[in-house]
Amino acid sequence: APSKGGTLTVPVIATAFTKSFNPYIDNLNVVGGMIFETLAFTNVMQGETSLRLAEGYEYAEDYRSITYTLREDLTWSDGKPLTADDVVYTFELAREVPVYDLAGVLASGLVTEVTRVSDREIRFDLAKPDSTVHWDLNRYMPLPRHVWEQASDPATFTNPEAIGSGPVTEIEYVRPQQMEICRNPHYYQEDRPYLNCVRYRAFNDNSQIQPALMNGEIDWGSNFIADVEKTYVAADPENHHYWYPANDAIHLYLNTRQAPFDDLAFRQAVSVALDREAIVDLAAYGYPTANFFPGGIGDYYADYMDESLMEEYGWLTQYDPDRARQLLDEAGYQDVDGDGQRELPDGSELSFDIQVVNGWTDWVQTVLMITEYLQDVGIEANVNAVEWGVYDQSLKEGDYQAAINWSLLSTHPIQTFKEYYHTSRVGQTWHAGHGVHSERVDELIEDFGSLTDADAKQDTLDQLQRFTAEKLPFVPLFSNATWFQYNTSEFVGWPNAEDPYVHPVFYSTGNNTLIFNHLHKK
Amino acid sequence: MTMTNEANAPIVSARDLTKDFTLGGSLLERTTMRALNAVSFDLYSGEALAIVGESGSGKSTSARILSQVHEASSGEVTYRGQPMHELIAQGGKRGFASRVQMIFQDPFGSLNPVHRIFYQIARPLQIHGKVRGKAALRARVIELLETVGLTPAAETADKFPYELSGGQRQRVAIARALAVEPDVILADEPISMLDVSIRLGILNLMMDLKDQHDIAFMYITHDIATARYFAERTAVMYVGHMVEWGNSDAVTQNPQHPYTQLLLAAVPQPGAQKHRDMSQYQHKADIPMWQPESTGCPFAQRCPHARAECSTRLPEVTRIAKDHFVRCYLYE
Amino acid sequence: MRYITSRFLFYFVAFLIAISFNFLLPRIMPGDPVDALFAGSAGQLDPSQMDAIRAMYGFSEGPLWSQYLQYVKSVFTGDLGPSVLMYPTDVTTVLGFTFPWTLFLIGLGVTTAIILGLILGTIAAYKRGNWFASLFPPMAAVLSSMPAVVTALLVFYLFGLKLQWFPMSYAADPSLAPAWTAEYLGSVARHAVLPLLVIVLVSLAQWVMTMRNAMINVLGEDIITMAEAKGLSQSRIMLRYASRNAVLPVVTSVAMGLGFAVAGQIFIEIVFNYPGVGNTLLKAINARDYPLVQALLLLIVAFVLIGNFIADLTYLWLDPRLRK
Amino acid sequence: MTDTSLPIASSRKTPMVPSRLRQLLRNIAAFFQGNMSASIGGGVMALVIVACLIGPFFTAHAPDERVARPHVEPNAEHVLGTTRQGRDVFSQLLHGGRASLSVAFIAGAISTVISILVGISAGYFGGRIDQWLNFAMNVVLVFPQLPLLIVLAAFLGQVGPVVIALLIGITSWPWGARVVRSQTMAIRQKEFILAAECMGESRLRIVLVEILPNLISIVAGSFVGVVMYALINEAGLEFLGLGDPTVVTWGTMLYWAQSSAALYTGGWWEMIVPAVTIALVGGAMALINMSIDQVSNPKLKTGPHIKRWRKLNRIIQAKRQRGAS
Amino acid sequence: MAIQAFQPATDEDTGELLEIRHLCVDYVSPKGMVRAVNDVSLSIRPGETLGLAGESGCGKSTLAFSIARLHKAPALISEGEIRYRGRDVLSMNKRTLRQFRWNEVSVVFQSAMNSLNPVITIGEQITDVILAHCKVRKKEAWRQGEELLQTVGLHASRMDSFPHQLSGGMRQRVVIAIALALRPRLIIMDEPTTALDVVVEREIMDELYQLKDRFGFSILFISHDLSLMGEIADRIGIMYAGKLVELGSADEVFYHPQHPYTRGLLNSFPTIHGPRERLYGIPGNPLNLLEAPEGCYFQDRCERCFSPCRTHDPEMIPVSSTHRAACHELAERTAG
Ligand SMILES: Nc1ncnc2c1ncn2[C@@H]1O[C@H](COP(=O)(O)OP(=O)(O)OP(=O)(O)O)[C@@H](O)[C@H]1O
Ligand SMILES: Nc1ncnc2c1ncn2[C@@H]1O[C@H](COP(=O)(O)OP(=O)(O)OP(=O)(O)O)[C@@H](O)[C@H]1O
Ligand SMILES: [Mg+2]
Ligand SMILES: [Mg+2]
Repeated sequence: APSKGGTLTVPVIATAFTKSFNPYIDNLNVVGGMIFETLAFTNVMQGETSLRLAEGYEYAEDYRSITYTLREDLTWSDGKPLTADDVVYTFELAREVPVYDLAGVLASGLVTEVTRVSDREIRFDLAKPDSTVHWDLNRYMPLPRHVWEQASDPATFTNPEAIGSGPVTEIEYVRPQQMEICRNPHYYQEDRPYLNCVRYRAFNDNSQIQPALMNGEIDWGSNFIADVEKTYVAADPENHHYWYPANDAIHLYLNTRQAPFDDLAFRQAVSVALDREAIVDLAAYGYPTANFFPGGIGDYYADYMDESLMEEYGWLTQYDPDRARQLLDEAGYQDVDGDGQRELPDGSELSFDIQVVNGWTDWVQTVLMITEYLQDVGIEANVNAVEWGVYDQSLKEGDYQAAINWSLLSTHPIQTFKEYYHTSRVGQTWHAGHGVHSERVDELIEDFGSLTDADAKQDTLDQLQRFTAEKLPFVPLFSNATWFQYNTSEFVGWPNAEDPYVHPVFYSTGNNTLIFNHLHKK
Repeated sequence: MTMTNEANAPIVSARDLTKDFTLGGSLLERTTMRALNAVSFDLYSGEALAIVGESGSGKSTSARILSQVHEASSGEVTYRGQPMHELIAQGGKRGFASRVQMIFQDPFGSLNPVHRIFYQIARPLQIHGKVRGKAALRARVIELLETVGLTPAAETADKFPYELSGGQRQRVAIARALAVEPDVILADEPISMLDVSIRLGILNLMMDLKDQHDIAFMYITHDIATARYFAERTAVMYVGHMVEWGNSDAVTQNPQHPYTQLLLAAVPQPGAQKHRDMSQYQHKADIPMWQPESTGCPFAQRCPHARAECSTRLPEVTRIAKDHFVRCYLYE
Repeated sequence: MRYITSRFLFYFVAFLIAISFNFLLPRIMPGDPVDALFAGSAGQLDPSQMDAIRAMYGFSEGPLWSQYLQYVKSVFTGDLGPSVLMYPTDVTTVLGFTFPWTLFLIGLGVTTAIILGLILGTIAAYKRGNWFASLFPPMAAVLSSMPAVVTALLVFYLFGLKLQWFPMSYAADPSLAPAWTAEYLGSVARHAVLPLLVIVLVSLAQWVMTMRNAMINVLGEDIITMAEAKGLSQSRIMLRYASRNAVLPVVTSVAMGLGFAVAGQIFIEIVFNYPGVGNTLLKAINARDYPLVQALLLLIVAFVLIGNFIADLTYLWLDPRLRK
Repeated sequence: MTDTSLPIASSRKTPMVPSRLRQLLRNIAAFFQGNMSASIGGGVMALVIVACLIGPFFTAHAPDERVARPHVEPNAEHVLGTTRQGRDVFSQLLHGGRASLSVAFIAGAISTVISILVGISAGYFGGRIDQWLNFAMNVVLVFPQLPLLIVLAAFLGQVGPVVIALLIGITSWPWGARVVRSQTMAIRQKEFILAAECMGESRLRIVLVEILPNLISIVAGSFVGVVMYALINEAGLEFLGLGDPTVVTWGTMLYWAQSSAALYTGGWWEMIVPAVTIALVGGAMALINMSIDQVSNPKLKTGPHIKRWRKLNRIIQAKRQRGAS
Repeated sequence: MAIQAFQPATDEDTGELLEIRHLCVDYVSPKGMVRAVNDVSLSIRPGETLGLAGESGCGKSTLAFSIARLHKAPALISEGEIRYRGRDVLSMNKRTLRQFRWNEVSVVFQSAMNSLNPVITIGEQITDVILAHCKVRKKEAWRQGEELLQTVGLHASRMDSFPHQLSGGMRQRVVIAIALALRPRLIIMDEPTTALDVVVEREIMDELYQLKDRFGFSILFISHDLSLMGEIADRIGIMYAGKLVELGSADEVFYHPQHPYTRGLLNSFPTIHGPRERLYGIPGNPLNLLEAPEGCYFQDRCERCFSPCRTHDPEMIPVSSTHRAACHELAERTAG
C-alpha cells in the first residue's frame, strides 16, 4: 500500500484566506471537492462516471425522474450521519437561495420536486423527460443540515468549522497568507486520503507563482507560467513536470449581422488567413493546441468530433493566405484606392475592431497576431482591448464586430452547442451574439435530453458540427491548455499523458478530489 | 489745523487721514490696528515735506494712501482742491498716476530684474501716452536717463538692472517717476538702502529736480538730518500720529514735542559727550500698538512730562510759531 | 492651539471631501462588481448564478442623499459591509489584517529614509565641494527618479530570485504562526529587508535633497556663524543649531513625501506580494470590489492626513514661532 | 531734440530684437556652462528626445510587428534583442519613447498651466480668492495621488496615453501651484510691482509682464518635476495593466516584459531596456531639476571655485601649521 | 567664573591686545579671486574702541570675521598675521581656537534677528556658551544667564522667551548679553545697531558704554555711520575697497581728514545742528573689486587724482604718531 502522510502545497490566487468553508460561496475554489463532495462526478477524460457520495443513480423508465442512492454509513466530518435528509435539505436551500442553485436545475424548473425515498434514497422529479439531468445534479454538494440550520442567513454562512464530507476537513490554521486543512477522520473511503493535509498558499498572480514553483515550494500548480520547460522543468528536471491537456476551445467570434461578416466568403477568408500554429507558438507560448476542427469543438471533446467533416471543410483551418486573397478578390473585396487595404465591394472603407479583455495578455497577443495576418491579406483590423465590463456587455448583446472568446466546457458538447446557438441563450451568454440561429438547430438542442440512444445523440452532435462548419459564425483558433505543473519530489500519483485518469484541473470540483485521493508519498 | 504757506495753495492736501488694518488671517481672532490716526498735511509745488519717525510709525502708509496703493479708512485727500475720488472718477487711476508718482526705498527691489532699463522707463511713457513713435520714445528715455545723470545714457538703456550699482538703480527709479511728468513725487526712504557715499548724490539730484521742475516732494526718512537737509518742512510721526511739524529748521533746532526732543537727542553727533542722560526715557514702556479704541496721546507712557489727561484724550494741534505745529498738552 | 485647531479642521474637511469622492466613485464609474467577479473566475460561473450574487450584494436603494448619509454613517461607525472579493468577509476585517503590515513597512521605510536622508543630506551640505557631497546628491536623485516598480523588480530579481539572499514574497514565512517569538520576528525582519530597501532607494533622494538644501541655507545664516563664534563644539552646532532649523522645511515636505511613499508602497507590495493595503487595493480594483476599494482609498487618505497632522504637530514642537 | 537722437535710436533699434534672442541663448548657455549635472542631464535628455523624434524614421523594423523569433538575444540585426512576441526591442524603444515622452510633456504642460493660473491668481489677488484656492491646493496636495490615479484609470477602463497624460496633468498641479503662489506672494511684495501699480499698469499686464517672467525658473522647475513624475507614473500605471497594452510605450514594454516573465525566461533585455531607459531619462530630469533649483537659489550651487578654495585653504593651513610648530 | 585662562605668549607681547599685520583676505569666486581685505595692518589696545568705517562691500565684515577666524568658504586668509596678545591666531589648532573664541573675543553681529536662533530659548542660547567653556552646572549657568540679562536691562524671566517674543532692541541686548557672558577682552561689533531706530540705538549704545566702563573690554566697532563712530570711537579706521586708507584718533580723522575718501565721506553726512548748506559727497560709484585698477583704488572718484595715482599703490604715510593715511597727495605734501 502506498505510504501515508505529507502535506501538499497548492497555490491559490487570493488576497487572503478567511475561515470561510461554504462550498457555494467559494471564490477561491478551495472548498468544493476538498471539503465537500458531490453525489457523483462525470469524468469527461475517461468518459465515465465516478460515484462519490452516491452508490449509484437510476433514471425512471420514462426519464421523468431520477433516484440517487447514498453509500452506506456515510458520516459528516463531525461524526453525525449523512442521510437523504441532508440532500433534500440542500436542494430546498437551493430553491430558496439562488447561489446554492449551482446548475440552475431548480430555477429553470427542470427539477420539480426532491423527495426523500428512504434514509439513503432521494428522488428528483423532472418536468419533462430528460436523460442528461445527472450532469447537472452531479454538481451539487450535499450540506450538513444540522450545521446549516444554525446559520442565521445561509447566503452568507461561512461554515467556520469546515464540517463537510470531503477528504480534508480538519482546520490546522487559517492565516491570511496560508491555511492548512487536514484529513477527515470520518472520510467514507478507506485509507484515503493518503496525504495528511493540504496547504493553500495565497499569491497575487501567476508571475509570483512562477518563482515559487521554480523554487520547489509548490507541489501542484494550475497556473500559466511562461516557458515552462526553460524555467520550471529546467530548475529540477527530475521532479518538475507538467502536463497540458486540451481545455476549452477558443474562437474568433464574428458578428454575422454586420458587413463584412454577413458574407460567408469573408468569414472563410479570415479563417484561412490565420496561421494557427504560429499563433499558438508565439502568442500563446506554444502550450495550447491549434484547433483545426471547424465543427465548433476542440480536442477536449475529441471523442465526439465528426471526422468526416474534415474532408469537406478541413481547408477552412489550413493557413493559406493566397486562398484568402483569392476568396476576397472573388467576393469583391478589392483594394480600389491603392492604399494597400481592401475595401468593401461597394467601395466603402473596410476596417473592424477585435475586442479582447484588457489584461488577458495571451489573448491580447493572439489578437495582435490575428491583425497582422489579416493585414497580410489586405484587411485592416484593430485590437480593441477593453475592460471586462465593456467586453461582457458587448459580447452578450452581440454589440461587437469581432471578438475573441472561449466556448463552454462542461460535461457534454451539447451544452457547448446550446450556448452557441439556442435562441434562449441570445443576450444571456457571450457565445450566442454572432447572430447565426435557426429553428431547426433550436429543436435539435431541445430534443437532445429526451434522446436515450447513443447513436441518436451522436447524430445530433454531427448535425450541429456540420452546421457550424457551414456557417462559420466563429473561427476556431486553438484549444486552451490545462495548466498543470506537478512536483514529484515528495508525492507521486499525478495524472499525466501516460496515465490520464482525470482532467487535471485543480479548481474543478471532482477532478481535484480524484487527484488528491490518488496522491501519496514517494 | 493746517500747515499754511500763505504764498500759494497746496497741491495735495490730506485731511484727517485714518487707516485701519485688520491683523490675523483667522476668522476667530481679528484685531484692528490703526496705522494712521487723524493725520493732516499739505504738499506744495517746488517744496519738500519730510516725514520722520521710527519704524512702523505710519510714514509709508501715508504715502501709500496718497499714491492710491491703500485706500484711507477715513479722511480726505484733495489734489489742487479737488477730492481724490472725484479725480479718479474722471481720469481713472491712470490719470491720477500721471500726477502723483512714487520712489521706493529699495533700488534692488523696485526695478523688475527681467526688464531692461529702457523698458522700465519706456513703460510709463507708453502708459501715459507721453510720446508717439518708437524713435521719440527712445529719445525721451535717453533724455530722462541723462537728466538723472546716467551717462552714457544709450548704453545704460540697454542694460539689465543687475548690471547697475545701487545708486544707478535708484536714479533709474527716479527717472521712471519723472517720465510721467508728475506734479508730486512721494519718495519713501529713497536713500536708506544706498551706500553712504552715494546717498548725497541722490539727495542732491532730487533737490535739483524739485527746484527745476517745481515738483512737490514728500520725503520719508528716519534720518532727521537728511530731512532737514532736503526738505523745507518736516513732520514727525509717532505711532500713526503726526506729533510735530513745521519748518524744518524750527522742528530740528527748536523741538517742542517730547518725542521730537527724544528723537533729536538720540541722533549721534561726533564729538558729543559719550553719555547723554537718556534715562528719563528708558524702560518706561514699549511702543504701543494703536487701535481704533485707544485713547490719549500715543507717547503718554514714555513721556517724562505725562499728565493724567495725556492718556484720556488726544491733544489738539497747537500752533507755536508761524510755521510750527505740535500736538501736545504742554502747549495747549 | 489655534494653529492645531485650524490644521485639524482642515484635515477633517479634507477627509470629508475624500469621503464624498469615495461615495461618488462607484456611482459614476462604469462596471459592476459581479461582472468583474465573473471575469476573475474566467468562465467558471454560470450567468444565472451571477444574477443571484448580484441580488445578494444589493446596492442600497433610495435617493442619493440618503445613500450618502448612510455611507457617511457607515464610515464613521466602521461598518463597511462585506467585501465582494473576499465575500463574505467584512471589509473592516480585511483592513484589519492588511493595514498593520502596510503601516509597519511604510512606517519603518519612511522613518529609515528620512533619518538616512537627514544624515546624508547634512553631510552633503557640510562637506560641500568634496567628492561625496558633489557626487552623492545627483546619484541619489537619479536613483530616486527610477520608477518604484522598476527598482522593485530589479531588487526582486537580483536579491530575491538570483542571489536568493532574502525571501521574495510575503511579510513572513506563511508556515509560521504569528507570535512574539524570535523565529517569527526574525522571519518578519528578513521578509521586510527587500521591500524596505526599495522604499529607501526610492524616497531617499527627496529627503537628502530637501535636507541638503535646507542645511545649506541654514549654514549660510548668521545663527551658525554666531554659534561657531561662541566656540560651541561642532556636534552641538550641528545638532542643536543647524539640524534643528534645517529640519523644518523637511517636515513641511512630508505631504509630498508621504504621497510618494504611498505610491511606491503600492508597487513594492505588489512586486513582493506583501499582504498590505496597496496589494489588496489593486486586487480590489480589478475585482471592482467597490466596498473594499472605497475603504482602502479612505484608509490611505486617512493615513496620509494623519501623517500630515503629525508632521504639523512636529513642526509646532520644533518651531516655537507658531505656538501662540 | 528729436532730430539729434533719431540716428542713435535707429542705429540701436536693429540689434534690439535679435539681442533679446541672443540674451536668451546666452542665459541657456550660462545655465549649462560649468554645471556638470545640468550638462549631463541636458545631454541625455537631448539625446533621448532627438533619438525618439527622428529615430523611428530609420529603424529597420516596425515596433508592433513580429520580425523574428521570440527573445532573440541582442545582435547586429536586433541591437537590443526581441521581445517574447518577436518584436524588435530597439524600435519599440524609439517608438515607445515618442508616446511616453509625449505623455510626460503633455502632462507637464497641463499641470504647469493650471499651477500657473491657480498659483498666480492666489498669490496676486490674495484675500478670499487666495483662501479658497489655497484650500483647494492643500486638499489636492495631501491626497495621495497614485492610488487615486490607479482607481481612476481602472474605472475609466483601458486608458490610452492621452488619457493618462490628462489624468496626471490634472492631478499633479498643486505642488507647482503652491510654489508659484508663495513666489508670487513674495514678488507681489516687491516694490517693482507696487511701482507698476502706481504707474497705472493694468493688472493683466502686471501679472503677465511683470510677475510671470520672474517665475520662469520656478515654473521650469515644476514643469520638469511633473514631466518626471508623469513619466514614472505612466510607466507605473501601464505596468499594472491599467493602460492600453496595444500602444507601444515604455510602460507597456515593461508590462509585456513582466507578463511574459522575461526575467525568468532569460529574456532580461526585454525588461531591462525600458527599465533602464526610464531610469535614465528620469535621472536626467532629476539632474536638470537640481540645476534649476540652483538657479532659483544660487546658494545651492557648488562651483569649481569651491574646489579651488579647498585646495588653496589646505595649502595655506599647512603652511601656517608648519610655521607655528 | 571658572574660565580656563588663555595663556598669552610671553615672548612677543607688545602690549597691544590685538595686532593685525598685512592681512589679506581673498574670496575665491567663479569669476576669479576677489581681494576683499587688502594688506591691512592695525592694532587694538586694551580697553579702547577702534571704529572701522567704510561703505558697503569695502571688507569691514570680512576683516572682522577673519579676526575670530570665522571666515568660511570661499573666503581665504591668504597673507598676513593676526596676533592676539602675542599669539598667532591663524595657526591655532581647533581646540585652542574654540577656547579663544568668546573667552577672549566675542562677536555681535549686524542684526540680532539673524544671529539668534529662532527655535531655541534665549536662556539656552546664553547658557550654552557658558556651559561650553566653563565647568559649571546647568543651574549655575542659568543663574549666570539671568544675571547677564539683568546687566543689559532685561528681566530675568526673559530667559524662557523665544527670540520672536522680543522686540528688535531687546534682541540686540540679548546678543550683547551673550557677548559679555565670558567677560572677553575684545568684542567685535559688526554694525550692531544699523537695523534699529535711532532712539533704540541710542539706548543700546549708552548701555554698552556703561558696561564697557564696568568690564573694561576693547571694542572693534564696525559701522558706516560716521556720526555714530565719531561719537563713540577712540580711534577710527577708514576702509575703501579692501584697503585701510586712513587710521587715526577720532578727532584727527574727523577734524583733519587726510584721505580724499575720508573727506568725501564726512561731507556725505548732513548734520542736524550745523549750517544748512549744499554738501557734495563723493561722485562716482564704489569700486568693483573684480576690476581693480592699477594704482590707487580711489583714483576714479578722486577729484585730485594725478599721475602717480594711476600707477602706484599709495602706502600708509604717518601724519602724526597716531594718524596715518594712504594718499599720494599726502606723500607729496610731506615730502615737499
Ligand atoms: N498691508 C498692511 N497690513 C497690515 N498692517 C500694515 C500693512 N501695512 C502697514 N501695516 C502696519 O502699519 C504700521 C505702519 O506701517 P508703515 O509701513 O506705514 O510704517 P513706516 O513708518 O513706513 O515704517 P518703516 O520705517 O519701517 O518703513 C506698521 O505697524 C505696519 O505693521
Ligand atoms: N561669499 C562671497 N563670495 C565672493 N565675494 C564675497 C563673498 N562675501 C563677500 N564678498 C565680497 O567681499 C567684499 C567685502 O565684503 P564684506 O561683507 O566684508 O563688506 P562690508 O564692508 O562688511 O559690507 P557691509 O557694510 O555691506 O556689511 C565685497 O565686495 C563682497 O562683494
Ligand atoms: Mg516705510
Ligand atoms: Mg558687513
